[in-house]
Amino acid sequence: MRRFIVLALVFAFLTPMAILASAGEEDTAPAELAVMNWSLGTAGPKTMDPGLNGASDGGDIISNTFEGLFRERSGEVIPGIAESYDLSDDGLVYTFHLRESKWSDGSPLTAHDFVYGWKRAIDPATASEYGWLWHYTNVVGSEEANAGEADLEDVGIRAVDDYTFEVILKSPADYFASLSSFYHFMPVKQSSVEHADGAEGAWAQKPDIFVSNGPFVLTSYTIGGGLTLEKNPYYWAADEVGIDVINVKFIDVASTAYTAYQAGELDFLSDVPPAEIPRLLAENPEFYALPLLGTYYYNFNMDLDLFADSRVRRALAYSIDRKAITEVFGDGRVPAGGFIPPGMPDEQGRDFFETAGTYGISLDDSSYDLAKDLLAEAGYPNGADFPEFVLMYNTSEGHQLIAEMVQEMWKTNLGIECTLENQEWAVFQDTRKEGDYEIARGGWLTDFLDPMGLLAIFVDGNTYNDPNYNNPAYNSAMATASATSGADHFDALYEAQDLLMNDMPIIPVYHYTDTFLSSPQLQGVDRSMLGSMDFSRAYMVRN
Amino acid sequence: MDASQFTFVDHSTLDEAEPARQSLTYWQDAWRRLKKHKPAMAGLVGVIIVILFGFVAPLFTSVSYSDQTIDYSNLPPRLTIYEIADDYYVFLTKDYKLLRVSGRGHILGRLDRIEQDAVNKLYTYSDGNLDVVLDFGYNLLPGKMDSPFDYSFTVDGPEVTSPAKKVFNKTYPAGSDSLGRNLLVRVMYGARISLTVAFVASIVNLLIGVAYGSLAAYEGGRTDIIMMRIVDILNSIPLVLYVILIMVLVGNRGLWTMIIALGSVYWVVMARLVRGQVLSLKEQEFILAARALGVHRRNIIFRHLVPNAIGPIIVSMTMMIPAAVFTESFISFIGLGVSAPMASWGTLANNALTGLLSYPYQLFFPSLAIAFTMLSFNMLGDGLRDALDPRLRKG
Amino acid sequence: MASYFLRRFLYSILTIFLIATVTFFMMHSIPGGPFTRERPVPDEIMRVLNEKYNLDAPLYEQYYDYMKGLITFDFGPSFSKIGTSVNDLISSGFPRTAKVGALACLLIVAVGIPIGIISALKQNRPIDYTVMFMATLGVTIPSFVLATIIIFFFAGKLGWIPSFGLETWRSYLGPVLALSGYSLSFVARLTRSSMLEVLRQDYVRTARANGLKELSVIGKHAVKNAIIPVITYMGPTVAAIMTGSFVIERIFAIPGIGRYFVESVSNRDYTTIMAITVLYASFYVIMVLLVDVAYALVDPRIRFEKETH
Amino acid sequence: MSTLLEVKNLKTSFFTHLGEIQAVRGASFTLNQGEVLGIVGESGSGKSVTALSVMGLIEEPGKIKEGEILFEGQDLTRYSNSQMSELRGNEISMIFQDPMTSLNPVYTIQNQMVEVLRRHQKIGKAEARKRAIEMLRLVGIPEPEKRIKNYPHEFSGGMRQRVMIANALSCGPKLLIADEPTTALDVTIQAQILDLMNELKERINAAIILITHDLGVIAEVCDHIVVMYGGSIMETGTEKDIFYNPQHPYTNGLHKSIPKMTTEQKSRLIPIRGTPPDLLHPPAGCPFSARCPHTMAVCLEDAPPTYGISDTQTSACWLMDEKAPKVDNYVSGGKGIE
Amino acid sequence: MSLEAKELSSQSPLLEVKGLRKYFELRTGLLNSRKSYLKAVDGISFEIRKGETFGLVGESGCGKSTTGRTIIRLYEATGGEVMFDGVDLTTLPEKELRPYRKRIQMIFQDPYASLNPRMTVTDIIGEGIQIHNPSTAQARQEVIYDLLARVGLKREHANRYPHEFSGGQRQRIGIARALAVGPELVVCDEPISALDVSVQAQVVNMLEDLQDDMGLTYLFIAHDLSMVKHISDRIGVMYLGVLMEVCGSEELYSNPTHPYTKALLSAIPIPDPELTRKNKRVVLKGDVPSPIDPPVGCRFASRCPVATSICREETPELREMGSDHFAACHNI
Repeated sequence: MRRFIVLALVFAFLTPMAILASAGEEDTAPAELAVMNWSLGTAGPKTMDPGLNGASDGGDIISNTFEGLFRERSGEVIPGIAESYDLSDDGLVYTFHLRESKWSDGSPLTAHDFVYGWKRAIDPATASEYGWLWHYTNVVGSEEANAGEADLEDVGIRAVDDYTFEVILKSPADYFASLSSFYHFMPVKQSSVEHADGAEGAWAQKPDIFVSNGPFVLTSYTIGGGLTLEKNPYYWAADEVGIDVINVKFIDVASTAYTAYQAGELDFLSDVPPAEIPRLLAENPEFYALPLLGTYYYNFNMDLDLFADSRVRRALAYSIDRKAITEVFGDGRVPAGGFIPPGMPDEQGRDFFETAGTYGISLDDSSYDLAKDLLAEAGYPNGADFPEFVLMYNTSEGHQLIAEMVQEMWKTNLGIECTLENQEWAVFQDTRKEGDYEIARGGWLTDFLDPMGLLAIFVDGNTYNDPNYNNPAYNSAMATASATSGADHFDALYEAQDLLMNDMPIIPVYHYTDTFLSSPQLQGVDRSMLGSMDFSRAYMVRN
Repeated sequence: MDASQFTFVDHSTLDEAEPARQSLTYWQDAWRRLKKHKPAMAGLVGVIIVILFGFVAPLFTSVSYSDQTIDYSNLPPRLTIYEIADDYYVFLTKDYKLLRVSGRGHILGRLDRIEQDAVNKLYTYSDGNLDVVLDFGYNLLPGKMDSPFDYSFTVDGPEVTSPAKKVFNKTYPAGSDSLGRNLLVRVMYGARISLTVAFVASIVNLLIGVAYGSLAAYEGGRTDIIMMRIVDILNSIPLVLYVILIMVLVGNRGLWTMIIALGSVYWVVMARLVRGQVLSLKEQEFILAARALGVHRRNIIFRHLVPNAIGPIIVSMTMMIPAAVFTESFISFIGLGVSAPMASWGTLANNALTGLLSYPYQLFFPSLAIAFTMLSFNMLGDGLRDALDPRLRKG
Repeated sequence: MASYFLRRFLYSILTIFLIATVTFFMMHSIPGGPFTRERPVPDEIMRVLNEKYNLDAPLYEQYYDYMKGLITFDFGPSFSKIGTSVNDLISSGFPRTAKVGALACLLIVAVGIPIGIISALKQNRPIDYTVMFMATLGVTIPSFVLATIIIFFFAGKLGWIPSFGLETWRSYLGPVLALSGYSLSFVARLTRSSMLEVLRQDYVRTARANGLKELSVIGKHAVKNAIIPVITYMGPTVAAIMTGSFVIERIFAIPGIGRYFVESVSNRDYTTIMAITVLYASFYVIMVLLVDVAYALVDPRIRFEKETH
Repeated sequence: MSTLLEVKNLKTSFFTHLGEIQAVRGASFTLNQGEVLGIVGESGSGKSVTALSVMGLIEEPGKIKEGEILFEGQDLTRYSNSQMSELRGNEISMIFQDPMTSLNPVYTIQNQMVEVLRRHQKIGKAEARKRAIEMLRLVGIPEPEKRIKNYPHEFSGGMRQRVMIANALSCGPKLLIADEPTTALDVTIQAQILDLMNELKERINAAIILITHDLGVIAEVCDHIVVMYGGSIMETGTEKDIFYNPQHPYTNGLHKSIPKMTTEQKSRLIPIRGTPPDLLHPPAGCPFSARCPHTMAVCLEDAPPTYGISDTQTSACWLMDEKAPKVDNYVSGGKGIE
Repeated sequence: MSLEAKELSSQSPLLEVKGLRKYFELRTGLLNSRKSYLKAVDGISFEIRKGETFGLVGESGCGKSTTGRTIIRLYEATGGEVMFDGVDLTTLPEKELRPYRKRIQMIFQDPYASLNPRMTVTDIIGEGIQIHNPSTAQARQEVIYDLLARVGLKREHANRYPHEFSGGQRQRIGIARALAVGPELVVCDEPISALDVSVQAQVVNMLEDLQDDMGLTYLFIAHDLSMVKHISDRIGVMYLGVLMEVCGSEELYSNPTHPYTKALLSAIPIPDPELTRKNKRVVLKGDVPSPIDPPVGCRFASRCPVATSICREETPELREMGSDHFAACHNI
């Protein structure tokens, strides 16, 4: 029952978004320019080149400047450049029928641009950070080509004709259509990318070279300061674009940005100061909290004897009051009883999160006794003789807060002492990768709308398998999931999560949410389930 | 005038009458002069207060800096309370938790929120027997704008719309943080950490700086030039880079990392100061006298030179301690501070920044502590500068 | 004189070179690299990246290449802003930082020195106590607190200044004030004590004995001498202020090099770290040199000074 | 000759945190126009403070507690600071002991001299410069046109003292106070400066107060001499009185403790025992009582009045009192050559 | 020491300075190849006989203090020899020098700067004893009391700090410190010039008494010719790093030969107005040249009233002018 309340809460936040989205049909753009000010919440994207980008801030810009085969808005996959597509019966060959559309410089956009953009992203010479994503696309030869083991020519991507784009998979992937709406899979214009005037990737921040095919086009860029997007007149659905100019500001101090928002200097704020959220949530209709498809968790270092016993791991996992933690933030993040966040439907349309259950992990304080028993069984009654260990996280106030709570909970519930240690981000990543830790914070967001996107990281050999979890049963379940579609696929995934939660190589804490403030003047904002902001159909109303 | 007055006196008796000067050691003399310097004494008292606050006061609190009561998070030091039933006072937090408080400001418990109507801004709370309906839609919802009050509480009866009174928070005199920890206790422990870092780092700096500076100056010539060139180079490296690199290199091992980072930075300043002092002292005749007596170099440096440079060294120390507090809080501010749940003042201030608009007191108290400490040390330092100035020491 | 400054200049070059060297090796010795990612980059991609940025070469070779670039003022590509050269990064960030910094320095000198002088002249009077109390307070508030308070009140509560960026003249007020707060107070205190010291000097007594008006005694004879320690202090301070404060730039969201610097350290953006360090060191060294020139201008004794034993 | 300056019962104290330092404890003397008055005394005798009191240059925490300083009949202690500054450098000038620190190091000689001239003389820059060069020539600075553009540190100590003198005399003062003008200089340079002062004494129409601790220097230039000790005046008289007929045991002792260049045979010096008094806690009676060879009970209790010895000579010593026993062999005289 | 003993010992030099030079290097730098030198002492020779007082006079900057400090090895000599009791001190390594630190001591000029303000009188005097005559603390204390009595201070002064004493008393402490180790030669570097006139005589008398009592030999450095003449047996007159004239003190006064000595003597202000008026003074023109680039030939030539062309070309050597009377001048 409690679980239901949590879910209801999540969808309650979603409701105003839907209202906003539907409101888009009432009013048309006014005469003067509609200008919107947006704080991106970071110090500026590392790149805005779809092939190179690997971060969400860059992704936000790309989602508004480019358009892929599809566009995903609030979980709904709608046609983008692809008007329609055919899927072969074996589920392996996708044939996309592209609409006739243009680049922002007025030149025609064809299937060849998709081929170029995709192959460029695969090409190891491009050194795309998201190269590994091709592993999950199941596109023939893409993974091998990305690893430098196969030729790019042999990748199953081709332009049948100017407006027919064909992709061949080696095994079916139900999520392929939604995946292709991700910012990695955008067409890019070769002449722009390979423009003589600039280093690799430089084109994406030079307005004079920059060419895109989405609702907006880049018109100015100031390193570290901000950028300006203007409506792309050549966008195929330019009629529906309601904003003329988006001024993007790079403000990475949430409180400064919040002050600016309150002073009316901003219309949209991507980074809300956490401490203000509980109050905003109650009082301010401009505040939104939406689920983000990812999970916050702690890694056990499975190579250590200390955590070799699954009873110890489970005891630690069961003695955390996840509800208390999420309540401190009060921004709608969901206590995690599994690894898959809410919002991922299975083949029957059921929410995977819902169906999977919590595996006996209580979300509040009700499994403390169980935790104590488990610990006693493992030979540490009341935490006696349990060696002190280090809980490690990367330097951040939020991580610190959670770690402090967890530390306190273990101390009071199990009698286990641990010390906290924070490391600078770059160092922390190295530490975690090298397994030089006892318990370390982790977090993962999926990059496509399928539980695979999360569960795959715990397959043996995955570079992000930090706990060094290696259960053959889990590995084979994941292999099955990867090779199948439909019910088989999801059965395998349910099984995999069962195994994972039984072995407990990690302690799931909560599922992420995304918060933002949106001025009442700004309407029609949408967002993909993966978290990219979408202003393509937004507009300004004056009051 | 009596003629008897005009008789010679014996000088041996006169010598006795010679007014014996008060025999004061350097320190007694300095102390005497310091005592007359009012701001310095205020500074000294301030420093003592801070030290007591950080090292003694925590012994008298039953609460630990890490004790969390999440139900009581983000409580301000001053509470506006409503009397919703006879002698039943409640306090509404900014994040809409309803707490039962005593009329004098003690936190008694939290009422569960059993129903929430986000659209109409109606929340219902209950403590088991008593249900309270909170309407906070005033001045928020279109129909309730321009209302003279923001909240109304209803417990089977008339609405309570005006606060009963404002009381000081007795449970959390300086408020609580986002985990419901006692901010006063946190600031106390913060004092302990900040001061420990500052003192130890300053002492480390002192030792390195004094040894390095006095050696360079005493040796003189090429040795001095090379040693000072090294100091120049260290001085030209941005402090931030240096500290971050050291923090990263050493890894976060609690207080010590910070001490190492700070302790390896400021000695440069001290070395320069000591060098300057020793350079001017080493040509002084008492040093020549010691050399003429064949006093060993080590003794000349540590018995003659350093003690005579001690005045500026101490003054510089009193300035270095606040500087270290400053730098420590800066490093904490950029997120490289001591390990949680320990928190220095800098960490506390940094943590308070995100909630500044709603909970300014969370920034206020640690900032006040920093400013108070800095002020105290600065005033003490100024006074010491005068008290220890050898030029003023005559008579 | 000329040969002295030439020698100083050569020293400075040497100093910068040594700083660059120290920084280079320190930087490479810390864990993490520019391509450390939460989800580790595939091996092949990592290889390509390392090759692309010359990180696969032995360290001494990278060092050699780097120093070669340094001589031609080519700092190479940024690691954390793809497609941006460090030169671009600096040339976009530095002017902003420098503009705020220059205004702050101006404020420090234009306000700090006069109030220090006034305070010294009115020693132990109420105005002296007031000014010095303010100045002492000024050195006791950490810049991040000051900046936050400025934003909180002037931008948030009163709306007098914008809360971020550098778009209008108003937007300079906050950062300039926050940036200069500490040094301004310090300069006021320094000027005061230096002034008190100078007022005790024989030549001031001579000036008085010659019947000069008090204004001339103070304005002409005392101030010029009293300014010397302020110059010493201002040298490194100007260098530090002009190269930006991370805290101020971050809080006011100014895209300056102070902010790039700390970010580049966390991103292990080697080339940017190096460039900003070298810039800072050069600035520092130049300022120290300028301080010496300023000394020579203010104090003719320095011009011909010969160090004796 | 008319009286130019009359100091009456001057008391100047410094109120330090240690207590009141009674630097001058009631000094009275007069100075006639064109006369050279020597004030001789050891360090701490109050001679410099007396001079600074006349100049109105006693600064915090010092204060003139009592007494009058009549300059041409006007009481300077009642003058405001701006009135005094009109007078200083113009009517009354002063030169100081240390020529190395008494000139502002950051300005040229020209700058500093022209400034003073223009302050008091209401003349143009060029005119002032001309006058300054003349003055420099007068005090024996070679190539004054060139040297005037130099900074103080480019001059030697002796030359700097000449510049100081030129500056002090530039406005034609009626009174020049020279506070230990040669103490910081070498003997050969001191000789130059003393010669210069003797020469100027004739050429300028100014009264001079020469303050020094060196009886030799006094002997070279002065007409009248005031002997100070412990903040009080011990004895006054003409140079003949002081050198050949000293009446005060202090003056006498001073003579005997100086080696005589002329004595063929090595004779022992006769020192004054003990050390000068602490002006923070000055003795109740005569300041010299603790060191005097003829201390009487009264000396320890009351400060002696000033006894007139002759028209020109006074002595503040109880021995001059008629009730006092006569001291044999007391007046030893300072005569060097037998 | 009896008069006879003095006569006897006067024949054997305790200290022989031969061609002593001390140059200070200017502008030491890492990159600086060009160096210049301040020639503080530029080849001086004299001897001091056992039991006598040798006075060294000259104006400031003439190198007299440098000579004293170089003899006692506070400065390393640039050239020349300092033979003490037959041993050249300039080349001795620090360890072997130690016994000589006991035998040669120094009294300094500034009574304020020459005592460590952080040490008590006992510590100051005791430091040398501890190094050279280690004994128990108690024995040392007795020695210190004894020394204090010798220099006219009281027992109760032993635990005080220097700032509690007057200038004259401090100078006594400085003397006690020097005497504590039992030296044979004492270099007195302007020991009275910082003292008040009325106190100078006390110290001078004491120095004379101590010399008689303890058989000390003095090198008495001063700029005040009258005091040097009073205390010294023989006097050396220095000018710009070189000796101009060396002779007995009476002889120097009655029969000065060198023009510089004459000028120096005549420049001393005499506290006797009549005598002063009679005295025809030789006033030297100009200032002492810089020791950084001292003039060629006779150092004094630029100011000498009787200088001829040869004086500007050739450096005069010290020549014997009479019995035990040497002067360096071409024109005598």
